[in-house]
Amino acid sequence: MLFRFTTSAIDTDSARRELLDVSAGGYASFEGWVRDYNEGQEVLRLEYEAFEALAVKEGERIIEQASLQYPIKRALCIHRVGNLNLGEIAVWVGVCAVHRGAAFDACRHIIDAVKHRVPIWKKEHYRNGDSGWVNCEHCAAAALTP
Amino acid sequence: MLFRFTTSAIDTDSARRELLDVSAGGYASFEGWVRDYNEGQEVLRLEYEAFEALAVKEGERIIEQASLQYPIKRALCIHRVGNLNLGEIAVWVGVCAVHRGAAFDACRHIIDAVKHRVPIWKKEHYRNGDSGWVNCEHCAAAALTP
Amino acid sequence: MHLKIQYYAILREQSGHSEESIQTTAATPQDLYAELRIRCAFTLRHEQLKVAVNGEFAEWSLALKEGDVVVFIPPVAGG
Amino acid sequence: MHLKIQYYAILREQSGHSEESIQTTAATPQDLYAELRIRCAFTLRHEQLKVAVNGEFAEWSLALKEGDVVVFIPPVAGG
Repeated sequence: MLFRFTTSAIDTDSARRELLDVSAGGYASFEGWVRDYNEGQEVLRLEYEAFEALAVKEGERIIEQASLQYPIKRALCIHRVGNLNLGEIAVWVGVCAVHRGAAFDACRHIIDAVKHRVPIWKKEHYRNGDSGWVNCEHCAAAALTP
Repeated sequence: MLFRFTTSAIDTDSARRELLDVSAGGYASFEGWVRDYNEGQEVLRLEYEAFEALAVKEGERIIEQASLQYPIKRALCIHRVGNLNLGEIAVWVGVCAVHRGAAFDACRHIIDAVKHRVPIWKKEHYRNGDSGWVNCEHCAAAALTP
Repeated sequence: MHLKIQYYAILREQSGHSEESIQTTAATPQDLYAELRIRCAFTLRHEQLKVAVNGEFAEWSLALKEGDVVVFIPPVAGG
Repeated sequence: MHLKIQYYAILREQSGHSEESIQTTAATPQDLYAELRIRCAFTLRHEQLKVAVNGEFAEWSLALKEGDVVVFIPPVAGG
Protein backbone atom coordinates (compact mmCIF):
# COMPACT_ATOMS: atom_id res chain seq x y z
CA MET A 1 0.00 0.00 0.00
CA LEU A 2 1.52 3.30 -1.16
CA PHE A 3 -0.96 5.70 0.42
CA ARG A 4 -2.84 5.34 3.67
CA PHE A 5 -4.63 7.20 6.42
CA THR A 6 -4.09 7.11 10.15
CA THR A 7 -6.12 8.49 13.03
CA SER A 8 -3.14 8.50 15.40
CA ALA A 9 0.19 10.35 15.31
CA ILE A 10 2.27 9.47 12.22
CA ASP A 11 5.28 7.39 13.23
CA THR A 12 7.82 8.78 10.80
CA ASP A 13 10.56 6.45 11.95
CA SER A 14 8.54 3.36 11.28
CA ALA A 15 7.28 4.76 7.96
CA ARG A 16 10.86 5.48 6.90
CA ARG A 17 11.88 1.91 7.71
CA GLU A 18 9.33 0.64 5.18
CA LEU A 19 11.39 2.35 2.47
CA LEU A 20 14.86 1.05 3.37
CA ASP A 21 16.56 -0.33 0.26
CA VAL A 22 20.24 -1.09 -0.01
CA SER A 23 20.25 -0.21 -3.69
CA ALA A 24 19.04 3.34 -2.93
CA GLY A 25 21.56 6.13 -2.34
CA GLY A 26 19.18 9.01 -1.67
CA TYR A 27 16.10 9.39 0.49
CA ALA A 28 13.92 12.51 0.56
CA SER A 29 11.01 13.03 2.89
CA PHE A 30 8.44 15.72 3.53
CA GLU A 31 6.26 16.45 6.53
CA GLY A 32 3.37 18.88 6.67
CA TRP A 33 3.20 20.37 10.17
CA VAL A 34 0.23 22.10 11.78
CA ARG A 35 1.37 25.70 12.16
CA ASP A 36 0.05 28.42 14.39
CA TYR A 37 -0.87 30.98 11.76
CA ASN A 38 -2.67 30.93 8.40
CA GLU A 39 -3.91 33.73 6.18
CA GLY A 40 -3.82 36.32 8.92
CA GLN A 41 -5.47 34.17 11.60
CA GLU A 42 -3.99 32.56 14.69
CA VAL A 43 -4.71 28.85 14.44
CA LEU A 44 -5.33 26.74 17.57
CA ARG A 45 -6.05 23.34 16.08
CA LEU A 46 -7.12 21.57 12.88
CA GLU A 47 -9.56 18.90 11.81
CA TYR A 48 -8.85 16.72 8.78
CA GLU A 49 -11.56 14.72 7.09
CA ALA A 50 -11.23 12.51 4.01
CA PHE A 51 -13.38 10.58 1.57
CA GLU A 52 -11.08 7.70 2.35
CA ALA A 53 -12.07 5.11 -0.27
CA LEU A 54 -11.51 7.50 -3.17
CA ALA A 55 -8.61 9.29 -1.46
CA VAL A 56 -6.61 6.07 -1.15
CA LYS A 57 -7.23 5.24 -4.83
CA GLU A 58 -6.21 8.73 -5.92
CA GLY A 59 -3.20 8.76 -3.61
CA GLU A 60 -2.02 5.43 -4.99
CA ARG A 61 -2.47 6.70 -8.54
CA ILE A 62 -0.33 9.73 -7.71
CA ILE A 63 2.48 7.57 -6.38
CA GLU A 64 2.26 5.14 -9.29
CA GLN A 65 2.48 8.05 -11.72
CA ALA A 66 5.47 9.47 -9.84
CA SER A 67 7.13 6.06 -10.04
CA LEU A 68 6.72 6.06 -13.81
CA GLN A 69 7.85 9.65 -14.19
CA TYR A 70 10.96 9.53 -11.96
CA PRO A 71 13.51 6.71 -11.49
CA ILE A 72 12.70 5.98 -7.85
CA LYS A 73 12.87 2.77 -5.81
CA ARG A 74 10.07 3.16 -3.26
CA ALA A 75 7.58 5.79 -2.12
CA LEU A 76 4.95 6.05 0.57
CA CYS A 77 2.51 8.71 1.78
CA ILE A 78 0.61 8.70 5.07
CA HIS A 79 -2.08 11.28 5.84
CA ARG A 80 -3.56 11.96 9.24
CA VAL A 81 -7.29 12.44 9.81
CA GLY A 82 -9.18 13.69 12.88
CA ASN A 83 -8.21 16.41 15.33
CA LEU A 84 -4.66 17.73 15.23
CA ASN A 85 -2.85 20.11 17.53
CA LEU A 86 -0.15 22.63 16.64
CA GLY A 87 3.14 21.00 15.70
CA GLU A 88 1.60 17.64 14.79
CA ILE A 89 2.29 15.99 11.45
CA ALA A 90 -0.64 16.20 9.04
CA VAL A 91 1.03 14.37 6.16
CA TRP A 92 4.25 12.47 5.55
CA VAL A 93 5.87 11.53 2.22
CA GLY A 94 9.03 9.46 1.83
CA VAL A 95 10.84 8.47 -1.37
CA CYS A 96 14.09 6.63 -2.00
CA ALA A 97 15.99 6.40 -5.28
CA VAL A 98 19.42 5.50 -6.61
CA HIS A 99 20.20 9.22 -7.02
CA ARG A 100 19.00 12.13 -4.93
CA GLY A 101 17.53 14.23 -7.76
CA ALA A 102 14.79 11.70 -8.48
CA ALA A 103 14.03 11.29 -4.76
CA PHE A 104 13.56 15.07 -4.33
CA ASP A 105 11.58 15.49 -7.55
CA ALA A 106 9.22 12.60 -6.82
CA CYS A 107 8.72 13.61 -3.19
CA ARG A 108 7.74 17.12 -4.21
CA HIS A 109 5.56 15.91 -7.05
CA ILE A 110 3.69 13.58 -4.68
CA ILE A 111 2.98 16.18 -1.99
CA ASP A 112 1.93 18.77 -4.58
CA ALA A 113 -0.46 16.31 -6.22
CA VAL A 114 -1.82 15.07 -2.89
CA LYS A 115 -2.67 18.63 -1.90
CA HIS A 116 -4.40 19.34 -5.21
CA ARG A 117 -6.12 16.08 -6.10
CA VAL A 118 -6.88 13.92 -3.08
CA PRO A 119 -10.30 14.39 -1.42
CA ILE A 120 -9.14 15.57 2.00
CA TRP A 121 -10.47 18.65 3.78
CA LYS A 122 -9.07 20.77 6.54
CA LYS A 123 -11.03 22.84 9.04
CA GLU A 124 -9.07 25.46 10.93
CA HIS A 125 -10.10 26.58 14.41
CA TYR A 126 -8.91 30.09 15.25
CA ARG A 127 -8.03 31.87 18.46
CA ASN A 128 -10.84 34.37 17.88
CA GLY A 129 -13.43 31.56 18.07
CA ASP A 130 -14.08 31.32 14.31
CA SER A 131 -13.45 28.25 12.26
CA GLY A 132 -13.50 27.49 8.58
CA TRP A 133 -12.97 24.86 5.91
CA VAL A 134 -9.83 25.88 4.04
CA ASN A 135 -10.49 26.74 0.35
CA CYS A 136 -14.24 26.37 0.89
CA GLU A 137 -15.40 29.31 2.97
CA HIS A 138 -13.71 31.92 0.79
CA CYS A 139 -14.95 30.46 -2.45
CA ALA A 140 -18.39 29.96 -0.92
CA ALA A 141 -18.40 33.64 0.03
CA ALA A 142 -17.32 34.46 -3.52
CA ALA A 143 -20.17 32.34 -4.84
CA LEU A 144 -22.68 34.45 -2.93
CA THR A 145 -21.36 37.63 -4.54
CA PRO A 146 -23.46 38.28 -7.66
CA MET B 1 25.55 24.71 15.32
CA LEU B 2 24.14 24.16 11.84
CA PHE B 3 26.62 21.59 10.58
CA ARG B 4 28.38 18.87 12.52
CA PHE B 5 30.11 15.51 12.25
CA THR B 6 29.41 12.29 14.09
CA THR B 7 31.37 9.07 14.33
CA SER B 8 28.31 7.05 15.34
CA ALA B 9 25.03 6.32 13.55
CA ILE B 10 23.04 9.50 12.77
CA ASP B 11 19.95 9.67 14.97
CA THR B 12 17.52 11.21 12.48
CA ASP B 13 14.70 11.36 14.98
CA SER B 14 16.68 13.37 17.46
CA ALA B 15 18.09 15.60 14.68
CA ARG B 16 14.57 16.27 13.42
CA ARG B 17 13.45 17.28 16.90
CA GLU B 18 16.05 20.06 16.90
CA LEU B 19 14.13 21.68 14.04
CA LEU B 20 10.60 21.59 15.46
CA ASP B 21 8.99 25.01 15.13
CA VAL B 22 5.30 25.70 15.54
CA SER B 23 5.45 28.51 13.01
CA ALA B 24 6.71 26.12 10.29
CA GLY B 25 4.23 24.33 8.04
CA GLY B 26 6.65 22.30 5.92
CA TYR B 27 9.65 20.16 6.73
CA ALA B 28 11.90 18.55 4.10
CA SER B 29 14.73 16.19 4.86
CA PHE B 30 17.33 14.29 2.91
CA GLU B 31 19.41 11.25 3.78
CA GLY B 32 22.35 9.90 1.81
CA TRP B 33 22.42 6.11 2.18
CA VAL B 34 25.37 3.81 1.55
CA ARG B 35 24.29 1.79 -1.47
CA ASP B 36 25.57 -1.48 -2.75
CA TYR B 37 26.64 -0.40 -6.22
CA ASN B 38 28.54 2.53 -7.70
CA GLU B 39 29.92 3.12 -11.18
CA GLY B 40 29.77 -0.53 -12.14
CA GLN B 41 31.29 -1.90 -8.95
CA GLU B 42 29.68 -3.82 -6.11
CA VAL B 43 30.34 -1.85 -2.93
CA LEU B 44 30.79 -3.61 0.42
CA ARG B 45 31.51 -0.70 2.74
CA LEU B 46 32.64 2.93 2.80
CA GLU B 47 35.07 5.09 4.73
CA TYR B 48 34.43 8.81 5.16
CA GLU B 49 37.15 11.19 6.21
CA ALA B 50 36.90 14.96 6.68
CA PHE B 51 39.09 17.96 7.28
CA GLU B 52 36.71 18.70 10.11
CA ALA B 53 37.74 22.21 11.17
CA LEU B 54 37.33 23.63 7.66
CA ALA B 55 34.41 21.35 6.81
CA VAL B 56 32.33 22.66 9.71
CA LYS B 57 33.07 26.27 8.72
CA GLU B 58 32.18 25.59 5.09
CA GLY B 59 29.08 23.60 6.06
CA GLU B 60 27.87 26.43 8.29
CA ARG B 61 28.49 28.94 5.50
CA ILE B 62 26.38 26.82 3.15
CA ILE B 63 23.48 26.75 5.58
CA GLU B 64 23.75 30.46 6.34
CA GLN B 65 23.70 31.21 2.61
CA ALA B 66 20.66 28.95 2.14
CA SER B 67 18.93 30.79 4.99
CA LEU B 68 19.49 34.10 3.21
CA GLN B 69 18.46 32.74 -0.17
CA TYR B 70 15.27 30.91 0.88
CA PRO B 71 12.62 31.91 3.47
CA ILE B 72 13.29 29.04 5.88
CA LYS B 73 12.97 28.79 9.64
CA ARG B 74 15.69 26.30 10.63
CA ALA B 75 18.19 23.96 8.97
CA LEU B 76 20.72 21.42 10.11
CA CYS B 77 23.17 19.03 8.45
CA ILE B 78 24.95 16.12 10.10
CA HIS B 79 27.66 14.13 8.30
CA ARG B 80 29.03 10.79 9.38
CA VAL B 81 32.75 9.97 9.37
CA GLY B 82 34.54 6.64 9.80
CA ASN B 83 33.53 3.22 8.54
CA LEU B 84 30.02 2.76 7.20
CA ASN B 85 28.18 -0.37 6.15
CA LEU B 86 25.58 -0.72 3.42
CA GLY B 87 22.28 0.96 4.27
CA GLU B 88 23.78 3.32 6.84
CA ILE B 89 23.18 7.07 6.67
CA ALA B 90 26.21 9.02 5.45
CA VAL B 91 24.62 12.45 5.62
CA TRP B 92 21.38 13.98 6.87
CA VAL B 93 19.86 17.38 6.05
CA GLY B 94 16.67 18.78 7.57
CA VAL B 95 14.96 22.11 6.85
CA CYS B 96 11.69 23.62 8.03
CA ALA B 97 9.91 26.65 6.62
CA VAL B 98 6.52 28.33 6.64
CA HIS B 99 5.84 26.94 3.14
CA ARG B 100 7.02 23.69 1.61
CA GLY B 101 8.63 25.14 -1.51
CA ALA B 102 11.34 26.90 0.47
CA ALA B 103 11.95 23.82 2.62
CA PHE B 104 12.49 21.63 -0.45
CA ASP B 105 14.60 24.21 -2.29
CA ALA B 106 16.87 24.90 0.67
CA CYS B 107 17.26 21.21 1.54
CA ARG B 108 18.35 20.40 -1.99
CA HIS B 109 20.61 23.44 -2.19
CA ILE B 110 22.34 22.42 1.04
CA ILE B 111 23.00 18.80 0.08
CA ASP B 112 24.21 19.81 -3.40
CA ALA B 113 26.60 22.37 -1.91
CA VAL B 114 27.82 20.01 0.80
CA LYS B 115 28.69 17.43 -1.84
CA HIS B 116 30.56 19.96 -3.95
CA ARG B 117 32.25 22.25 -1.46
CA VAL B 118 32.84 20.60 1.90
CA PRO B 119 36.20 18.83 2.41
CA ILE B 120 34.95 15.30 2.95
CA TRP B 121 36.28 12.24 1.15
CA LYS B 122 34.81 8.84 0.55
CA LYS B 123 36.71 5.61 0.00
CA GLU B 124 34.74 2.75 -1.48
CA HIS B 125 35.66 -0.87 -0.77
CA TYR B 126 34.53 -3.24 -3.49
CA ARG B 127 33.55 -6.89 -3.55
CA ASN B 128 36.42 -7.63 -5.93
CA GLY B 129 38.94 -6.52 -3.28
CA ASP B 130 39.73 -3.15 -4.83
CA SER B 131 39.13 0.14 -3.14
CA GLY B 132 39.29 3.73 -4.23
CA TRP B 133 38.81 7.36 -3.20
CA VAL B 134 35.76 8.58 -5.11
CA ASN B 135 36.55 11.41 -7.59
CA CYS B 136 40.27 11.02 -6.88
CA GLU B 137 41.40 7.76 -8.43
CA HIS B 138 39.82 8.47 -11.82
CA CYS B 139 41.16 11.97 -12.03
CA ALA B 140 44.52 10.77 -10.74
CA ALA B 141 44.55 8.17 -13.51
CA ALA B 142 43.60 10.90 -15.99
CA ALA B 143 46.46 13.02 -14.67
CA LEU B 144 48.93 10.27 -15.52
CA THR B 145 47.73 10.19 -19.12
CA PRO B 146 49.88 12.63 -21.08
CA MET C 1 -34.90 6.53 -8.70
CA HIS C 2 -33.27 5.89 -5.32
CA LEU C 3 -29.73 7.20 -4.71
CA LYS C 4 -27.39 7.29 -1.78
CA ILE C 5 -25.57 10.55 -1.14
CA GLN C 6 -22.55 11.02 1.14
CA TYR C 7 -21.49 14.41 2.46
CA TYR C 8 -18.07 15.52 3.61
CA ALA C 9 -16.63 18.61 5.25
CA ILE C 10 -18.54 21.83 4.57
CA LEU C 11 -21.32 19.97 2.73
CA ARG C 12 -21.72 17.60 5.68
CA GLU C 13 -22.06 20.54 8.03
CA GLN C 14 -24.45 22.46 5.78
CA SER C 15 -26.63 19.43 5.04
CA GLY C 16 -26.60 18.32 8.66
CA HIS C 17 -25.69 14.70 7.93
CA SER C 18 -23.01 12.42 6.48
CA GLU C 19 -25.25 10.29 4.36
CA GLU C 20 -28.80 10.05 3.12
CA SER C 21 -30.90 7.97 0.76
CA ILE C 22 -33.14 9.98 -1.50
CA GLN C 23 -35.79 9.55 -4.14
CA THR C 24 -35.11 11.84 -7.09
CA THR C 25 -35.89 12.50 -10.73
CA ALA C 26 -32.46 14.14 -11.27
CA ALA C 27 -30.91 12.60 -14.38
CA THR C 28 -27.31 13.70 -13.74
CA PRO C 29 -25.10 14.75 -10.83
CA GLN C 30 -25.48 18.34 -12.00
CA ASP C 31 -29.29 18.16 -11.77
CA LEU C 32 -29.01 16.38 -8.43
CA TYR C 33 -26.70 19.03 -6.95
CA ALA C 34 -29.02 21.80 -8.14
CA GLU C 35 -31.89 20.08 -6.33
CA LEU C 36 -29.89 19.52 -3.14
CA ARG C 37 -28.35 22.97 -3.16
CA ILE C 38 -31.77 24.55 -2.80
CA ARG C 39 -32.91 22.12 -0.13
CA CYS C 40 -29.68 22.29 1.96
CA ALA C 41 -28.70 25.92 1.20
CA PHE C 42 -25.24 24.84 0.08
CA THR C 43 -23.05 27.89 -0.46
CA LEU C 44 -20.78 26.27 -3.06
CA ARG C 45 -21.71 26.30 -6.73
CA HIS C 46 -21.31 23.03 -8.65
CA GLU C 47 -18.48 24.60 -10.70
CA GLN C 48 -16.47 24.68 -7.45
CA LEU C 49 -16.99 20.97 -6.78
CA LYS C 50 -16.06 17.65 -8.26
CA VAL C 51 -18.33 14.67 -8.13
CA ALA C 52 -17.73 10.97 -7.55
CA VAL C 53 -20.19 8.20 -8.41
CA ASN C 54 -19.70 4.73 -6.94
CA GLY C 55 -16.25 5.57 -5.60
CA GLU C 56 -14.72 7.12 -8.73
CA PHE C 57 -14.54 10.65 -10.08
CA ALA C 58 -17.36 11.17 -12.61
CA GLU C 59 -18.59 13.71 -15.15
CA TRP C 60 -21.34 16.12 -14.12
CA SER C 61 -23.33 14.93 -17.14
CA LEU C 62 -23.16 11.20 -16.26
CA ALA C 63 -26.55 9.43 -16.45
CA LEU C 64 -27.39 8.40 -12.88
CA LYS C 65 -28.79 4.90 -12.27
CA GLU C 66 -30.87 3.34 -9.51
CA GLY C 67 -28.73 2.69 -6.44
CA ASP C 68 -25.77 4.93 -7.38
CA VAL C 69 -23.73 6.36 -4.51
CA VAL C 70 -22.99 10.01 -5.17
CA VAL C 71 -20.41 12.16 -3.38
CA PHE C 72 -19.94 15.87 -4.03
CA ILE C 73 -16.35 16.93 -3.43
CA PRO C 74 -15.66 20.46 -2.16
CA PRO C 75 -12.30 22.12 -2.92
CA VAL C 76 -9.69 19.91 -1.28
CA ALA C 77 -7.05 20.97 1.24
CA GLY C 78 -4.91 18.00 2.15
CA GLY C 79 -1.43 18.23 3.58
CA MET D 1 60.89 28.43 6.66
CA HIS D 2 59.10 25.79 8.77
CA LEU D 3 55.57 24.72 7.80
CA LYS D 4 53.12 22.15 9.05
CA ILE D 5 51.34 20.08 6.43
CA GLN D 6 48.27 17.92 7.01
CA TYR D 7 47.24 15.17 4.63
CA TYR D 8 43.79 13.71 4.08
CA ALA D 9 42.35 10.84 2.10
CA ILE D 10 44.33 9.86 -1.00
CA LEU D 11 47.15 12.29 -0.14
CA ARG D 12 47.40 10.82 3.36
CA GLU D 13 47.72 7.34 1.91
CA GLN D 14 50.23 8.34 -0.78
CA SER D 15 52.37 10.40 1.61
CA GLY D 16 52.19 7.74 4.30
CA HIS D 17 51.26 10.14 7.11
CA SER D 18 48.58 12.55 8.32
CA GLU D 19 50.84 15.39 9.26
CA GLU D 20 54.44 16.51 9.00
CA SER D 21 56.58 19.53 9.76
CA ILE D 22 58.93 20.50 6.99
CA GLN D 23 61.68 22.97 6.22
CA THR D 24 61.14 24.46 2.78
CA THR D 25 62.05 27.34 0.50
CA ALA D 26 58.68 27.11 -1.33
CA ALA D 27 57.19 30.60 -1.52
CA THR D 28 53.59 29.61 -2.30
CA PRO D 29 51.29 26.59 -1.89
CA GLN D 30 51.79 25.91 -5.59
CA ASP D 31 55.57 25.72 -5.20
CA LEU D 32 55.14 23.64 -2.05
CA TYR D 33 52.86 21.13 -3.74
CA ALA D 34 55.26 20.80 -6.69
CA GLU D 35 58.04 19.97 -4.21
CA LEU D 36 55.92 17.47 -2.26
CA ARG D 37 54.46 15.89 -5.37
CA ILE D 38 57.91 14.75 -6.46
CA ARG D 39 58.89 13.55 -3.00
CA CYS D 40 55.61 11.67 -2.27
CA ALA D 41 54.74 10.63 -5.84
CA PHE D 42 51.28 12.21 -5.56
CA THR D 43 49.17 11.28 -8.56
CA LEU D 44 46.94 14.37 -8.46
CA ARG D 45 48.01 17.58 -10.21
CA HIS D 46 47.61 20.83 -8.27
CA GLU D 47 44.88 21.93 -10.71
CA GLN D 48 42.77 19.08 -9.30
CA LEU D 49 43.19 20.24 -5.71
CA LYS D 50 42.24 23.16 -3.54
CA VAL D 51 44.46 24.41 -0.76
CA ALA D 52 43.76 25.68 2.75
CA VAL D 53 46.18 27.69 4.85
CA ASN D 54 45.58 28.08 8.59
CA GLY D 55 42.10 26.59 8.37
CA GLU D 56 40.70 28.63 5.46
CA PHE D 57 40.66 28.14 1.72
CA ALA D 58 43.56 30.03 0.15
CA GLU D 59 44.93 31.03 -3.24
CA TRP D 60 47.70 28.93 -4.77
CA SER D 61 49.76 32.11 -5.12
CA LEU D 62 49.49 33.10 -1.43
CA ALA D 63 52.85 34.03 0.15
CA LEU D 64 53.55 31.36 2.78
CA LYS D 65 54.84 32.47 6.19
CA GLU D 66 56.79 30.74 8.94
CA GLY D 67 54.55 28.39 10.91
CA ASP D 68 51.67 28.21 8.39
CA VAL D 69 49.55 25.07 8.44
CA VAL D 70 48.90 23.92 4.89
CA VAL D 71 46.31 21.39 3.77
CA PHE D 72 45.94 20.19 0.20
CA ILE D 73 42.34 19.25 -0.58
CA PRO D 74 41.70 16.47 -3.10
CA PRO D 75 38.39 16.43 -5.04
CA VAL D 76 35.67 16.10 -2.40
CA ALA D 77 32.98 13.44 -2.23
CA GLY D 78 30.74 14.10 0.74
CA GLY D 79 27.19 12.79 1.07
